[in-house]
Parts: sequence; structure tokens; C-alpha cells
Amino acid sequence: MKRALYLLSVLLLASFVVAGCGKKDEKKAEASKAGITIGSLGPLTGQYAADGNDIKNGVLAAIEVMNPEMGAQGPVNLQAEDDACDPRQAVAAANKLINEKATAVIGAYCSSATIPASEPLIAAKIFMITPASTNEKVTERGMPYMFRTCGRDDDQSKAAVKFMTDQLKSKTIYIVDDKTTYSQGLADNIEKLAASSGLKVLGHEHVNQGDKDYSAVLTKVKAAKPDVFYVSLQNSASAAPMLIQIGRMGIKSKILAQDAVYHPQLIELAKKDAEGVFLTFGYTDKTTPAYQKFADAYKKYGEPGAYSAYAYDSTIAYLKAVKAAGSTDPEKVKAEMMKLDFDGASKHMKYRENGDSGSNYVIQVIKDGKFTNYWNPENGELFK
Amino acid sequence: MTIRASKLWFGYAVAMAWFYVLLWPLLGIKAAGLEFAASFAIWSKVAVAAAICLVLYQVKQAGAFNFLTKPTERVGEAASAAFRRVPTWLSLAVVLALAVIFPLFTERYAHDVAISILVYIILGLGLNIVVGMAGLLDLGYIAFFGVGAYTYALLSVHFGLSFWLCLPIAASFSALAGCLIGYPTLRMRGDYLAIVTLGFGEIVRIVINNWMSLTNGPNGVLGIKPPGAYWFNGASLEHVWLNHLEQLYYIILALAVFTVLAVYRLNYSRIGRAFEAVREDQTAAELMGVNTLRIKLLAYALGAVFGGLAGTFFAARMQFVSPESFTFIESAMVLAMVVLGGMGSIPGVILGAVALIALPEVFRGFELYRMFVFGGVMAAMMIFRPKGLWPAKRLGARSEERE
Amino acid sequence: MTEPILELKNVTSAYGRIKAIRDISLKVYPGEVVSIIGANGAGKSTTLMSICGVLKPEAGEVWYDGKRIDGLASDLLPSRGLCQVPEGRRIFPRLTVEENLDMGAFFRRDQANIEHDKNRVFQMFPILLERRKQHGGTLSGGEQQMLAMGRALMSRPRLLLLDEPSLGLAPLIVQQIFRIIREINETDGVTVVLVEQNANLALKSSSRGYVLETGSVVMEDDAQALLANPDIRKAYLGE
Amino acid sequence: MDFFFQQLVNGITLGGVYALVALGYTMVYGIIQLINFAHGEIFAAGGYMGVILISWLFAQGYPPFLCLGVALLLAMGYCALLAMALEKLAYKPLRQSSRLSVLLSALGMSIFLQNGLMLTQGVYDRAYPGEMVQGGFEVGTVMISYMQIIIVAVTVLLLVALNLLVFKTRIGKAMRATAQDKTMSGLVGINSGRIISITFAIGAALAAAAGIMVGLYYGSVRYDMGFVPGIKAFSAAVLGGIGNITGAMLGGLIIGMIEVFAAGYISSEYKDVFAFIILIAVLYFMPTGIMGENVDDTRV
Repeated sequence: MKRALYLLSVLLLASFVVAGCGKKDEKKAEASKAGITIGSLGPLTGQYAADGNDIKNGVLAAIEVMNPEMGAQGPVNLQAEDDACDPRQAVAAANKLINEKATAVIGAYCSSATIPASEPLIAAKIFMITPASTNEKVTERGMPYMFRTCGRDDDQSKAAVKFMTDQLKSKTIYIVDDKTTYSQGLADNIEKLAASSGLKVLGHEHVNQGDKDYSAVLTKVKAAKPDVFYVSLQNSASAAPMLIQIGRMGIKSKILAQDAVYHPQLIELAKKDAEGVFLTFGYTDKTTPAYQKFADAYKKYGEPGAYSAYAYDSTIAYLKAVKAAGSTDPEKVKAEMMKLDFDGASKHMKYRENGDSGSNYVIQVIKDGKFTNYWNPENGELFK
Repeated sequence: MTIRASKLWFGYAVAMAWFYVLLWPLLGIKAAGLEFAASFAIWSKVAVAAAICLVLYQVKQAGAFNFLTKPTERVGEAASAAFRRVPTWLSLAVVLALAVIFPLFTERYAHDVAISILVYIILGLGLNIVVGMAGLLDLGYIAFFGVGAYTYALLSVHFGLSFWLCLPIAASFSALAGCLIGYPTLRMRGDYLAIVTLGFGEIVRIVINNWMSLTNGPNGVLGIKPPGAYWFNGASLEHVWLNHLEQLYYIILALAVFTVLAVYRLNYSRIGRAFEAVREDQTAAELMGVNTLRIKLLAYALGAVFGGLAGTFFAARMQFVSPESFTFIESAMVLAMVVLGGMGSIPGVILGAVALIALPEVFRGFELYRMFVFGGVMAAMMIFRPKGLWPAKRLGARSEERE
Repeated sequence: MTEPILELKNVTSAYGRIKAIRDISLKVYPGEVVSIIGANGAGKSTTLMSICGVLKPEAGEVWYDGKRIDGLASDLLPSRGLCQVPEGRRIFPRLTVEENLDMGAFFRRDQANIEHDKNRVFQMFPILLERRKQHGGTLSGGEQQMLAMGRALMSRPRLLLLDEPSLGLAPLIVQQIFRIIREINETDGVTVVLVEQNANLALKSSSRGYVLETGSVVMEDDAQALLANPDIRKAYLGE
Repeated sequence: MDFFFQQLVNGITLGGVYALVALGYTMVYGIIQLINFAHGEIFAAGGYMGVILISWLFAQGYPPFLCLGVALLLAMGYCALLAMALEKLAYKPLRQSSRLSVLLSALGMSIFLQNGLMLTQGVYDRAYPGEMVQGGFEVGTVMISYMQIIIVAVTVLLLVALNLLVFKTRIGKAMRATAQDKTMSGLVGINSGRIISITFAIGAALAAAAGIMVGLYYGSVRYDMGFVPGIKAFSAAVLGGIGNITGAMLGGLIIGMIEVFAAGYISSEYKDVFAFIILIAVLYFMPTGIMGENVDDTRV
């Protein structure tokens, strides 16, 4: 009796899986006849869930904007997959998206998920456009369908160091990172560049992801009294408690952070402790009509996060290319992608041969509870 | 009967009131003021669903479904009788045949899930040696998986060693790690063992995460070669990379079958019985001349070997490894497979792996609710089948449990 | 005669599939001392556990004080005056002697009377007063038995079930224990059910006795009669 | 030397929080020998209740300390109810099963609760109203914030209260008796089910207090905040000798200290490695923890 029950349950489970896939395939087969499927990949659960949702919402907003324009090619569907920033889940989700006949994937967030997920996707001739992974390696592996809408870590570190030497006239610097592909890569770049530009690196400490107590490290920083304290953390949720504790410790150094901590919730969480913090961030002119259009479309998802606009632009870029190519054929779309030249919400969109779209980092400062453009490394002048 | 029924409904009322008290503050207290609508909407749905379940249960207790359950029961009994007549080798052959032809009629995504399941079956069976057979609770098992994966990753990237050569190398490295971890834990019992193994698992992960010069830290190791093979293409032997999902599926299937056979043989060997003796009563085993220290070390080492094998394959399949794949929650998942399936039982562990890997994939449709449902189902499965889905036939309590 | 204070009607209990007692029926009247004797594994302790609700009988009924109590949780019985000193004493090892006694009066709220009863226990077993701040686990076997009985008395029982009070104790202490059993029976009017392997001692202190063999009652008689019974003498009194 | 004292202050604060969480693990373990994996989630729920209640009370215009006090009490009550429901639902039906089954049920509930918090509260961090407790004072160059004082004060207060409860009251004695011998405690009239429920409630209330402290200290809470402190606190409980209340306090303090000093003097990346190595070393030489269960009676 029992054995039979078990057997039954196994069969049931197995058929569940098979049927689950089969059903989806049918549905998607229909969908691919009827339109375009775009996948989004990012951490919807786990530690970085907030950022993953920003990306997903950015893609959703873009689809909404583009859908009326797609004509016979439409409608555009979104298949949002969760990778939890875990390489294994990222690869599984990528394979699922291949199955679902997605023609482009917007994502992922963590460089450590983007890189492995790109292998099967690119092999299946699916476009992968990352709005958030700034690690250099992402686009430097000679992958034909890999694009990046955000900037690169090496450019970002140049802007940061230039700001410290030219504008802040600082002599000493202390670096802390939380050891992700992104945050540590950036911090290492800063350390190298700083040494060659005459900045003295007093220390470079690493904390672990998910830590909330930085008191031990901050005590060290306080004792070292650097001119600038460079904070390279994976996201705003880690940065907020850091800023609070910096305030509580009474550390007087200037604080410079990077683009991952850019998020409205940083100010919401750290409140007055966030005041006066500098950060490098891709220059976005929020007065352009393109940005306004994005902001309107995004309104229902709340305040845009750090990568919402990049995700939005990535989606728009792909759909524009599809529209121009008249089909989703990868070769044709790729040719159109390279021809793109338009004003996006985040920046001017033009992809280069390796898939990068260029960086335009500026220095922002948090002032009166807002991210405000502060200094432009291009001309060494303050924003008005 | 009526007394029981009224008690049931009284319990229901209390439970629902309690549930609302827990739910409302989460949804209803806002800085702007108090509101009840959102929480009440969810609550009423749950309350109705629970009431329906309760009514069905009562009706079933009253025997109203007998017309339905009786025949199904009879059919079930007949089926099980028929099943018992089928020789074991035949049913095994059928299962194996199904596994072999599986890729022919399924899609890429199903292959991917199936590969994951097979990897976890190996892991589960490996952990089963430690937990199920020898009765040592191990919360850091995924460390061996990591050791295996990184062994192959580094050997492949730096020295270009082939997958097949690295399988035994990684297995022996893992076994070594097993002994290292096992040694200091030998004196501990029960839950002290659990925390120490957990600690070791975390240490391995943190070291991998921070030893930049060796492991490239959190960036992971890229560019790992898939398994290679020589293929006779008519004229000469040609070297090909087996990086298609179907090919990888057959490799891991072979590894899994090997693992099942090995664990099966182990179960009925002298060593297997020694494990059992240690599990049931360590002191008595010692008095009977079992060298418990050696046996425990052996259990750790053997368990680690399979972890290492699975890890090697994992690295080759992903062509990328990073420390994030070896966190505590992964250890907990593997343990969950073993316990959920039925400790010490090979088909149980297989079933557990299928359930725990396939379920989240089945629930992918729920999106955000996926892990929420998964956690609930996991607890519910334990409550309704505390001995596991397919319990082992001979299995007593762990020796520490009887105090 | 009066109503029995405790009555078992065809009680069957099992551990898993193994039936430990079958079809046991017995009666205990107020004021009596009743012995249950039998060899190892005869089901004596199982009988007591079935009475106290630790083990739920599979079949049959247990009546106490005119009410049916089988199926009730064990913790409801002490407040009704039914109390057990289980085999092996089961002192709380990491509670002090005094705390152990307090536990005996756990369900009682009358602080003044509790103090009074505690003093009485200390009078009865002066050694406990000496060791009142010591942990239960550090006491000797005899002291633990005294503590276990003291703890049971703290609940002011009307029916006291004693499981192997003489087990592993020196003869002198055994005598002392049995003297106290008689004392609480005679002066306080507590009904006592005594489970013993030491049949001689048990029967000498009791009015009636039951003999258990492999889970069933095989004989029931006055204690004196049982003591005189040649079969009993042969089987349990070593003659 | 200032550096040392500053780290000492940091260590005591962190250790106090670990100790509060560790107590819940140790009490539950002491009474039903279960590693309650869901305890970390109770801690997180406490943190959320804190932010929800304080925001609300604050918006009504009550003074900060009143808000804090009321929120603390209410959150403790809420978590006590949550833990009792958890116990009734997921652990009680498994009382007779193997301990691993209960462990797995606990793991499932942990995932369930964590995601439940995510679904109801969102994936973003929730901020505590920042104007609650500001500033601090300096002793020499050692900075001590008022928040740290509050954390230590509340921790000490709760620990004293717990000790009184466990060692002086009738319920406390019954808890210890139940932990030592469930059958016998039933035979003297203790309803062990109720006592277990109360134990869960007390442990959860302490965790809730810790959750609020952590939320105030770091300024925000998130649905997965319970996981890491949960593991650390569990380690602390084991280090102290699991099941032993004094041990859990001591263990929490030690783990907090090791972490801070390892990060301060050796390497902040490897601080957890040091914590675990010391844990393993201690267990190697004292296999039942620092206050092993045979040493004294503070086992609940």
C-alpha cells in the first residue's frame, strides 16, 4: 500500500515537472507568435532583492512605454526571473529563459551572476544587456550579444580619484569594501590609482556582505584620521548602517562612496548621517524630456532606484533595435543595436563595439536629503 | 462526536483570532493611522480556506467519502500487491530506463532541473552516510562540495587537468578535508557536533571568499573546462568538449548511479553495520570492539568523497564557481533532503532531492511567493510524514536521543 | 463495603505493538495498603503509568474517586489527590531539595499550608532539612527516595502510588521507608498502592495484594493469605 | 589603549544583543532539545514590530522614550504570541518524532516566516524614526553613544528579570523541572505543554527586545536580518553550554568580543573565522561548552 503510494507520488511529481515545462512551452510558443518576450534577471529575493526589483520595474516601465509603438511586432511580454545573486540559480534561470524563447535578457545585477548566466544566453544567441554589472570582465570576454548600459568600474575609479586630488585636495585616504566582484574590484582600482596620483592609502579593510556592525573597522578609521574615507559597498542597505555608525563614532573625514549605494532609501535610512556624503554616479540629467517620460512611467513603482533608469534604457534600446530590424533575428538586431544613437533617460545611448555604452561619472553630494550633482571630472568644475 | 466537533470549531475560532492578532499589526499599523481592510482581506481568505478544510475533514471523518475512498483504497492495495509481485530488478530497470530516455522527450529547462536534482541526489546520499547511517548531525556538509568544486576549478584553470582525472583527485581532497573536519569533532555528541560542523562549513566558505591569491575571492573562478572526451569521427580520434546539457546529463546520471550502487553496497557491508552500531549505541559499539573513532572518521571521509564528486561535476557544469554557492542554507537544504526523504533510505533520499529541487521550480510561477510556499510545504511535510517520505526499514533513534 | 477509590476495569496498555499489560482489573478501597507484586517485566510499572495517564490505555477504564480518568493528562491528577512516586525516584537533579519539595506542591496556592507541610516533611526526614540547599542529583539513593516521598506528600495525596521504593537501598533505610509508609497510611489516612519486587516486605505492610505475571493478574487475595500461599512463597519469596 | 577601550565598548554592545538572542535558543533547547532555527526570524519580527509601532506612536506625537517603552513591550508581546503559535503549529505535533524532523520543521518555518515578512513588509529596508536617540559622550577619546547605553541597560535589565523569573518564581521552577524530567513534572501536576509554550514566549520576547535594539542601533531593519545574528547567537548558546542560561549570556558576550577584537586587531574579513575557531577550540577541550550541563543548575 505504502510503496504504491510513494510510487504514485513520484510519478505525480515527475509529471508535474514535465507538465509544468510542457504547458509553459505551449503558452510561450503562442506568445512568440504573438509578440516578443523579454526576460529580466536579477535578485528578487535575498539580500539584494531591492535592487533586483528596481531592475524589473525599470523593464516593466519601458515595456509599457514601448508597447504602443511596437505595432505588429507587439505585444512585448516580460518574463521576470529570480537569480538571488547566486550563480547556480542565475544559470538555471538563464536556461529557463532560453526555454521560454526570450530574445533578450535585461540583467543581471551582481557581476558574479551576470558572468555565468551570460554563457548559455549568448551561446543561444540571446541578447544580454546588463543595467548594473560594472565589472570590466562583463564585456571583455568577446561575447557578441553582451551589452552594458551602466558605466565601468575602471572609469568610475578614475573619476573618484580625480575628485579627491583635484577638488578635495586630500592627501590621505582609507578604503573599505565588502568583497563582492563589484565593490572590491572598484576599491582595488582606487587603491592602485590613488598610489600613483600621490594619495597616501592609510589602510584598505574588507568587511563581509550582510554585516551590519562596522564598529571595529570604523574605530580603526577614526584612529587613522584620513582626509577621505572611501566606502565601496554592494548596496545602499549596507551603506546606511555604515553612515549611521560613522556619524555616531564622530569620524570627521570626508566620505566618498560609489554608484551602488545610490538609492533613495540610503537617505531615508541614514537620514542626517547621509548629509554631505559624496558619491560617484553616472551623470543623469533629470530635466530632459526622456527622463521625464521615464519618471512618469515609473511613478507607480515608487522612487526609481540606482539602476531603474538603466534597466529602462536597456529595454528601450533593445526594442528600438527590434523595431528597426523588423524582426527579432539576432544578427539583424545586433546590427541595429550598433546603429542606435538616442537620448535615453539615464544618458545618451550609443553602444560601442565591445558592448559598452561609455561611462560619464560625475560626483554627487547628498544635500538637504537629495542626491545633487556636485562636481564634473570632465572639466573640473562644480555644478551650479 | 458532537463534543469533538465543537472542540474542533472552538480551536478553529481561537486559531483564527490568534492569526488575525499576528497578521494585523504587520499590515494595519501605519504611521498615518490604523487600517483594517488589507489585513482583513487576507485573513478572511485564509479563514474561509481553513473552514473548508475543516468541513471536509469532518465529513471525511463521518465517513461520507467512503464511497470514494474505499474503492481507491482497494485499487491502491491491488496496485501495491501487483507492484510487490514485480521483481525489484525490473522496477529498478524501468526507473533507470526512464532516466536514460528522459532527455529525449524533454526540453532544455527540464534537463537543467534534472541535472540539479542528480547533483543533489549525490550530495544527499553522501550526507546520508554521515547523518543517516552513522547518526552524526552535520550542518556544514556543503563545504566538501565546495572543496571538490574548487579543486577541479583550480586544477583545470591553472594546470589544464581534465575532468576525468580530477574526479578522483577532488574526491581524495574532499576526503582529506572530511578527516580534518572530523577529527576535532569526534569527542562531541549531538548538537555540539552540529554547531562545530556548521562552523567548519562557514570557515571553508569564508576562507574561499577571502583567499584572493588562490581562489580569486568573491569574483569566483571563470573559464573552467567542461568534461572532455575522444570521439571517433570516422577517420581519427577527435577531442570534443561535452558541454551540451544532454551530455552533461548522462555524465551526472552515471555518477549518480555509481553513487547509489556504492552507498547500497556500503549499507550492507561490515562498515555499514559498524556505522549502524555507532549510531544506535556508541558505548555498546565500543565495548563490542568497534573502533568508534576510526568509524566516525571513515563516515566523514566517505560522505565527503561524494560531496567532492558532486562538486567536481558542478564546477565543470557551471564552468564557473564562486563562494556564494556554498552557504549554510545549501547545507541545510541537503540535510532537508535526507530527513524529508527518510533518513538512511536510498530511495527516500532520492525522493527528497527530487522534491526539494523540483518544488521551488514548480513554484516558480508563484514568483515572490515561491520560497514562502516552499517553507510552509517543508514544515507541513515534516508534520504529516515525520519519518520521511520513504522511511528506511531498519532505523532506530540516534544514540543521543535516548537520555 | 464502601466504593473503591481506584478501580481498573480490563485495562490493556501497550508500548507500540508490544502489549505490556492485558485485561487488568483491580480495586483499591479507601484507607487500604495494596501491594502489586510480580517479577521483572510483569507489567507492574506499566500498570501505575496507565493509572497516572502517562501511558494511555488502549482498552479498558480507569476510575478514580467515582470519576473516569483514563485519557486525562497526567498533570490533572495530583490536584485531585492522586500522586505517584515513580520507579527510580526521578528527583529533579538540578533543583535543590527544597525546590523539589516546592514542585510537589506546584498546583497548590495555599502558601501557609505548604510551609506547614514542608516542615512536616522535614520532621519526617530530618536529613532533607540538613540538605535543603543541595541539588537533588547530589543526594544518595536513600535520601533521594525520602525526597521523592516527601515531594509526593507535599501534594497532600489521598491515594499514593509507590513504585519500588526499596530498590537498591540498604536494609536499614528500607525499614525506615516502610515505617513511614505505614505512618502516612495510619495517621493521615492516605491510601497506598505499593509496587514491589520485594514481595515479603510489601505484603507484610499491606492489607491486600495482587500478583502480576506477564501482564495479567494471576492472583488476588488478602496479604496474609498470599504470604501463606506456597506457590507465592516458592515464586517470590525464594523458598 | 583608547583603541582597546573603544573596541571593548563596541564588543559589549554587540555581545549584549547576541546574549539576548542566544537566551531564546538556549531556553528552547533546554526544554525540548530543539535548535529553533526560526528564532532568528522571531528576532526580525521584533525589529519590524518596533519600527511599525514606533513610527505610529511617534506620528501620534508621543515623546520618544514613551514610544520606545511602549513599542518594546508591545513588540515583546507580539513575538511571544508569534512564537507560541509557531510552537503549537510546527513543533508540538512532532513532539514524539525524531529530533531531526523537528529541526527540519523549524528550518521550514524559518524560510516561511522570513518570506512572510518579506511579503508583508517589502524587500526594502525599513527605517527607524531617526530622532529617537541621538548623540553620546566621550570619555577621553572613547566614544560612547546613548544608544549603546540604552542597549546595555535594557539587556542587563532583561537578564536580571529573566534570572529572577527562572530562579525565584513558581513558573521558573516549573520550567526547570520540565526541562529536567518531563514525565515526572507531569506527575507532580505541571502541565508541560503550557510550560513549553511559556518558554517559547519568554525566549521570543527577549529576541523581540534584541530586534528593536538592533533596529535602533543600525537605523533600519530588513526581512532577512535574523539569519546572521541567529547563527551567531546559536553559536553563543552552544559556546556557553546549550541549555544553560548563564552560559548563553556569557557566550553572547564572548562571541561579540571576539568578533570586535578580531576585526579590530587582526582582520575584519576573517573575524567570523576566529569566532568559529575559538568556538571549536573551546568545544574540543570542554565538549559541553563553558558552563557544561553537569556544572550547575542554570539549565532551564
